[in-house]
Amino acid sequence: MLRLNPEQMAERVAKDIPDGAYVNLGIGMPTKVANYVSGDKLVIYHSENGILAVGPAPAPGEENPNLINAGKQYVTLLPGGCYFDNAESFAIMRGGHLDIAVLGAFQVSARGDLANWATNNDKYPPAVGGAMDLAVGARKLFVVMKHTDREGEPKILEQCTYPLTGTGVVQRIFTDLAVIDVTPDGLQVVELFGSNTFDEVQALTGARLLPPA
Amino acid sequence: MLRLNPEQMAERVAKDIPDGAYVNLGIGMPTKVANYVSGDKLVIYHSENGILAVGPAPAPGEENPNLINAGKQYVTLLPGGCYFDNAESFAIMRGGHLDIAVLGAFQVSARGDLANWATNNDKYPPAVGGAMDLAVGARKLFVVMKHTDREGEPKILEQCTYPLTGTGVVQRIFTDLAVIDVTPDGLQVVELFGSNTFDEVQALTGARLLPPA
Amino acid sequence: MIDKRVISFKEAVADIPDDAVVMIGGFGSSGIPLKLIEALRQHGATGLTIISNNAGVAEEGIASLLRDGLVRKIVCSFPRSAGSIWFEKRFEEGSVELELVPQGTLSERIRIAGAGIGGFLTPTGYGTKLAEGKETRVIDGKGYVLELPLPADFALIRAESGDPWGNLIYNTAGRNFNPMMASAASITIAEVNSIVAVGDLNPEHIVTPGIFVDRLVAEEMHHAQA
Amino acid sequence: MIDKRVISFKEAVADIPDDAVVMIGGFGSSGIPLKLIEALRQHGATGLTIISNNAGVAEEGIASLLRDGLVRKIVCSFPRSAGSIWFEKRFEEGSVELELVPQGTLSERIRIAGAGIGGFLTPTGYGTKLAEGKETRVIDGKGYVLELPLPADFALIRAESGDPWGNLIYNTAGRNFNPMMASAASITIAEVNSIVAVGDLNPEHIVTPGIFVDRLVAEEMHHAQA
Repeated sequence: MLRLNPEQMAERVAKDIPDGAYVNLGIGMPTKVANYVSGDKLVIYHSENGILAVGPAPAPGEENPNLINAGKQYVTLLPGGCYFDNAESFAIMRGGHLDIAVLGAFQVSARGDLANWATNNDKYPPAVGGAMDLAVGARKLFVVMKHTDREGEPKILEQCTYPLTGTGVVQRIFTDLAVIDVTPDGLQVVELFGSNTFDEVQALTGARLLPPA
Repeated sequence: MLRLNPEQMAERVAKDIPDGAYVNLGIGMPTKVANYVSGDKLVIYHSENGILAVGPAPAPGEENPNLINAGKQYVTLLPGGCYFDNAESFAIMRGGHLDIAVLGAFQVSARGDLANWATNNDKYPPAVGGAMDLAVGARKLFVVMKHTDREGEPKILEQCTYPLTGTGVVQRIFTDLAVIDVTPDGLQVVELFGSNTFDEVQALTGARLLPPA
Repeated sequence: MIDKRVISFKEAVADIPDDAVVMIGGFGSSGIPLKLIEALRQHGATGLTIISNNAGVAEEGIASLLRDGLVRKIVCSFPRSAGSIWFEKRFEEGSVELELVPQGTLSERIRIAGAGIGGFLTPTGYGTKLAEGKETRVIDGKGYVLELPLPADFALIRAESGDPWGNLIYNTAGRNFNPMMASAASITIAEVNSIVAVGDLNPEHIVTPGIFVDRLVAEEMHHAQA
Repeated sequence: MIDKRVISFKEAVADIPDDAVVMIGGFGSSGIPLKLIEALRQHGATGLTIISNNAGVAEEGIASLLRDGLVRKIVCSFPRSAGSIWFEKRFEEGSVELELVPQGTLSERIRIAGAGIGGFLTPTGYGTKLAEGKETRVIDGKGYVLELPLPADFALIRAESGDPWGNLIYNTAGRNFNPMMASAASITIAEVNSIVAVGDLNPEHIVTPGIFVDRLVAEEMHHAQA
C-alpha cells in the first residue's frame, strides 16, 4: 500500500486550500501545510493567540519573543496583518469567520466527531487550548492524521473512544492512505492514494466507508 | 422655601465628585455638573459612545463631526484620553468601572428604583439609550432632579408610577430642596438647602423621609 | 489575491434584497455611512429591518429610508432624537415596528452574533418593561435577563481609512457600533474616506481586522471612476 | 490627580494576601509579566488560585510559583507545554487542583467578568467532557454550554508602554489575555517596558484604557529608584 509521509500529507491538504482563504493551522503536522500552499495563492493564516496574516519564521537574531504562534514558535507578520486580543481572536474562530481549520486528531467518528485533546490516561494532565473552539467555529474543519495509530488500530471509528473535542464537526479527513469526506450518508472516500484500493482502506478503518463514485 | 436653580443644583452635585473619579454625566442637567467641579480636582469623564476623558467644547471651526458626546454635542479629548467601541464602552459602564454616574429622573422610589426613560404615554415613541446600563453598572448612581414635577406632584415616591430604568439602583438624590440618600433604612435626608425644614420637604415628597441626624 | 475594493457605492449595495436585515453603524452624527445609506435608498429595497443606535434626523441617513417607506422594522436604543421627524411619523402611523433595546444590550447582542455566542445574561433592564417576556434568572442575588444574538444579512459601516484586505481604522468616537457590526453580518460593506495600500496601516493600530469586511468603497474612488 | 505609578515590583504586589485569586497574562513566552510574578514569588503569598492560559515552563514565571508550593489551584486552557515540569509534578502528586477551560471560553469568561455580564452560552465544549455538570441548552438545533464569569482579586499583566493614568499599548501578539484580565480584577497591576507622559500615547492607539488599570510599574523606574 502507498502510505504518504507527513510532508506528502501536508502537500495533499495544501491542494484543498483555496486562494484568498482565511485559515488556522493546528500545532504539529497541520502547521506544515503552509509550506506546500502554492505561491500563486494568497492565504491568510490566523493564530489563536491574536494574529492575522502570520508570516514565515524570522531570520536568526530577528526574533521578537512576543511574536509567536499558537505552537510557541517565533513568527513574523505579513504586510496587511494585524494583532488583537485573545477574546477577539476566539470571536473570529467561534464566530465562523475562518474558512478552514486544519487539525490533527487521535480519532474521528463516522458522524464527524473529533477526538484530539485527551486520551483516557487520567494520570497525564490534560490540556485543551483552542481545539474545541476551532472545532465548533471554523466553516470547514479538515483533519490530517495517519489512518491507523502506532499499534495499527484504526483511528476512524463508528464511535470515538477518546474524549471528544466536538461532535459532528469534521468535514474532511486527510490520512496517509486516502481522503474521506464526512457526509450525511456516511464516510465518503473521495480519493485513494496511489494504487490503494477501497477494500484495503476499508480494512484499516473502524467504520463503514462509501466507495468513490 | 429655597429652591436651587439648575445651575446651583449642578454646583451642589459637583461638590460630591471626588478627585480622581471616573464619571459619566447624563444628558441635560447632569452635563452641567462638569462646569462646577473645582479646578483642583482631576475628574475623568466617560461618554457612552466610546470616549474616556472628554474635554470641553471645541473652539468654533474646530469641530470634528465624529467627536461628539452622548448628548450629540461636539466635544474634545483631554490629553490621556482614548477611544473605544460601543461594546467596550458599555463593558466599562455595566462592569462597575465608573465611580459615579449622574442621571436625571422622572421619579425615584423609596428603595432606589429609578424611572427616567419613559412616561406612560404609549403614543409617544420610547427611547432608552444607555440609561439602563448606567443604572445597573455605576458604582454610585446620583440622581439630580427637581423635587416636584411641573404640576407640583412629588417625584420621590413609595413606588414609581412610570416605567422603571432599574430597581434599587439610586444611592443619592440631589433635588432643588435637599440631598437625600437611599439607605437600607429608608430615604435619609442628609442636607436641607438654606432654611428649608424637614417638614416642608417631607410635605413635597411622596415617600416617608428620615430626618437628618 | 484579496482585493475587497468595490468601484461605487451603488455597486456595493446592489445585491441587498427586499426584506433584508441591515445593520447601520453610527451614533448621532458620528461614524455614519451616509453614502452607503443614500445608495441603499436609491437602490430601493423595501421591507428592510434596520439595526442601528438611532433612527436618523431630518432627511438624512436612516431618516431618508423611513421617509421613502423602505423600512418595516427598526431595532434601536434611541430612535427619538431632536429632529427624528420621519421616525416619529412612521411610528405614529404604525407603519414601522420598533424593537427598543438598551444601548449596551444592543452592542453586546451584535458583538455575540459575530463571536458565535448563543446568548448572554445581562443585569441591564432586569425588573423593567424591556425585560417583559424574556427569560430571567437570579445569580448570587442579582437579577439577569437572557439576551440573544442580533445578526444581520448586511452591515453598512463607516471608517476613516482601510486597505484592500479590509483592515480598518476609525476617526475618534466614530468607532461606536461599527467594529461590532463588521463582525456580525453575512456581508459587511465599509465606507471609508481613503483607501491605502496593503501594509500601510500599522498592524498595532488596526481596529477592525480585514477578515470581518467583505467590501470597501471610498469617496475618492467613487468620484474618480464613476 | 491620577498617578498610578508604583515605585517597585515588590511594592506593587505587597498586598496580595494568601488564598488570593490572581490572573496572570501571557501566552507561551509572549506578554508575560515575569517581574511581577517574581515579586509575587518573593512576597510568598500561599494558597493562590492562578488564572492563566499556560502553567509556565522550566523554572520561570508561573512554574516558579508551582515549584515553591504557592499555588492551590490553576484555571488554565493549556497547562502542559514542553517543559512544564513543575505543573506536571504538582498535578501528579495531587497538590494542585486544575480547572481546565477551553481557551476561547477562558478569555470570554474573563471578558464578561470585566463587562458585568452574568454568563454566556457557548457552543464550545458542548457534548464533551468539559461540559459535564454544566447547564446546557439547544437553540435552533445547536447545543450550547452556559459559562459563568471568571473574576479575580488581582490581575498581573504585561504591556509595552503605559502612561501614569494607566493607558496601555502592547507589543505584537503580547496582547493575548492581558487586555481582558485588566478589566476583570479588583486590582490590576501592569508591568511595562516604559512609562511615557500623559498625552504621549495616541488616543486612537491605546488598547487598554487607563480606567482598567490600578498600578503601573516599569523596569527602568525600578532600577532607577530601588
